[in-house]
Amino acid sequence: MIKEVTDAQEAEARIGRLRLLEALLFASAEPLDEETLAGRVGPEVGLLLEELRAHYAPRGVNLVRTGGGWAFRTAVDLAPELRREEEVSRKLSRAAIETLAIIAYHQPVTRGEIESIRGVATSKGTLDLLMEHGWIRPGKRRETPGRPLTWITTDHFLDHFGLESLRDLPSVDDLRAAGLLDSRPVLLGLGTAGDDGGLAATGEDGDEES
Amino acid sequence: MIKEVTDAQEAEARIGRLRLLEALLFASAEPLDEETLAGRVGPEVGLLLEELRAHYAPRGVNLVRTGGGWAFRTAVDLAPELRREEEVSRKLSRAAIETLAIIAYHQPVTRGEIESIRGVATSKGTLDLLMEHGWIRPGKRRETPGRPLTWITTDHFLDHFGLESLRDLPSVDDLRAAGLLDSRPVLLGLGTAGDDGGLAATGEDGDEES
Amino acid sequence: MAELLAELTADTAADPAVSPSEQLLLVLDGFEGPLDMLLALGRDQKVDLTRISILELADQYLAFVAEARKVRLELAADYLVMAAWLAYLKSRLLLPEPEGEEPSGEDMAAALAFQLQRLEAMKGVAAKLFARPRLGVDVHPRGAPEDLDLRRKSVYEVTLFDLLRAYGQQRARKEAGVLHIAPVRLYSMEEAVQRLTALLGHMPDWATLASFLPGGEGGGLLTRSALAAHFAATLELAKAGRVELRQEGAFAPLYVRGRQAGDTPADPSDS
Repeated sequence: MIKEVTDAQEAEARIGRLRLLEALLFASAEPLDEETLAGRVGPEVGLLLEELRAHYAPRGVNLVRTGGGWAFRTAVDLAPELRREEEVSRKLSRAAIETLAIIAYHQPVTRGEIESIRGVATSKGTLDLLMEHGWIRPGKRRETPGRPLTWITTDHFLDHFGLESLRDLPSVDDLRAAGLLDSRPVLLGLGTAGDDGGLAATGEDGDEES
Repeated sequence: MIKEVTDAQEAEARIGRLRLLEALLFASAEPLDEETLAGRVGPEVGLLLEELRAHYAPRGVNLVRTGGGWAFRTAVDLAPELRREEEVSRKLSRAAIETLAIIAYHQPVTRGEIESIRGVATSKGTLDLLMEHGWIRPGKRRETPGRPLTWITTDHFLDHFGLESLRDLPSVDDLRAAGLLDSRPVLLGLGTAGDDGGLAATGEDGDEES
Repeated sequence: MAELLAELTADTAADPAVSPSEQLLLVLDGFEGPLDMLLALGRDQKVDLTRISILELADQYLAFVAEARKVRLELAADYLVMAAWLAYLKSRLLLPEPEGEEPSGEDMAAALAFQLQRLEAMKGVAAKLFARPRLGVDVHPRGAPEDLDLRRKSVYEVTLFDLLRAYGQQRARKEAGVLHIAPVRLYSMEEAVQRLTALLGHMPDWATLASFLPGGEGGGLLTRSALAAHFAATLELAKAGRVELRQEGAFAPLYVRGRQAGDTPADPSDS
């Protein structure tokens, strides 16, 4: 993995790039994508990142990959000693937790589909709360009648839950194999009082002036 | 400097303390003093800090002592390459965010229309600011008396907010459904409860008004 | 059902001061809608959800709804729709399958089982997701980031959430500026039409008008206005050809049934 270095000068330049990469990643609280990093340390950024990752793997701070970006994070196994109580106490409602899971596993998913999966209408304060946490955002409109808005998860969602990509969602392959990631509405049209079709059709684009 | 370690178990415990120390210093927003750190990693904190400092000395990130505390900082010699941008990030004023939102939703829209929607005069500086940042640009003139200039959003606007097209902006009803537009009538009775399913909404997620 | 009730009200059951309706309300509070309740009932069967007895489940659910109605508990329409659907499903499962293009009882049972499994799966992964080490709770970013501003394309920090919230608040202010006259607490016919339409869509069989009425403690004027509004609504819907009505005689219970598209008009002797 580590490129053969023959020349002492080149070795020094390489160490310089490694140090710069380390400093860039350390300075930022948010993940940085490879493109941005390549702009600063050159095209061999992939190799340098792997080298850094390996160096930090056994340490108290690790280099992790999340949603296409890289960031330093404290090691997972130190969690019990670093847990911040005040964060833990901010508990989310069951509705919010389930809704987030449905968006994560079924995305892009419309509100109507979320409601049909949960069997109840989505209360106000659920989607906006998840969005305020930076976990979800509106995706493209679905090209079906009424053009309902879809919801998707963000890169910050991956970062927050320590996931490299959506493929790493717990049990995602099992659920897909079992056919449970099908968001089609089933015979029972439950909880879809405000189904997307009707809603999106009214007041489209919200450009009406009252 | 490094304490002689004879026993394998003790060596492991020592590495554990070193890792915790590393993580604590990394995650702290403020430099941490030795007393605080000793409370977490034990009385030999001085030795551990020296060990960490030596480890990081040649790297892109250094452990430095600052004002009685310890903190990680990017290496001083890298400063030219890590130079901050001239302007630090600032919060956009509420008036500017609202104006931008109104242009996004109502475009093409004239300044007069923006003012009538917001109910207050728009300072010239607001539109200038939004234009300077490449979020809005003048559109066609409205073919009405006075031929007022209209304003529209730019591609950079879509880019900044991660939208593929203006069609993907949530509609007013989407906003309402997501809880971002909450305009409950002051006095709620059965007659007006129709907007989100009326009685059908009773007891959904416990967010209903009584 | 009894098991579930006992389990969920263990704390209050011993307290004679708690009325049965309060107990039921407590049970209801524990659920996120009828599907969630069915799932809890299903788990009580202590078998794999794929081998669950849908008939047994329907019986347990209907027993719960009957109990709730006995103590005149106001059940959300969702719960009544589910009860109606399960009663229908039960009849389809017990009676010989009629000829026709409607989905068979087996299909309906399978669809319900699928929904329960899917919801169970989502609850499972939600728990797994939140059991993961979380940023800012278990795992931490650099506490003192040095603002390098590498990626920021704009010096202003505004997110889509900020933008949408600003617009929402602006609209809300505007809407709140409109004077709202407090409506009298009466059931309107429009509302009854809406409610009946929602309920009937899922109710292919005859049911008494009384069973559609919102129960509850509103009492007096509100209850009477609900009856009047629903009666007027059935007439309106019948006129529009969307429901069929049946009454055995004067003052006998009035039966309502949703009219499916393509149905032949009801036998005149029924009306």
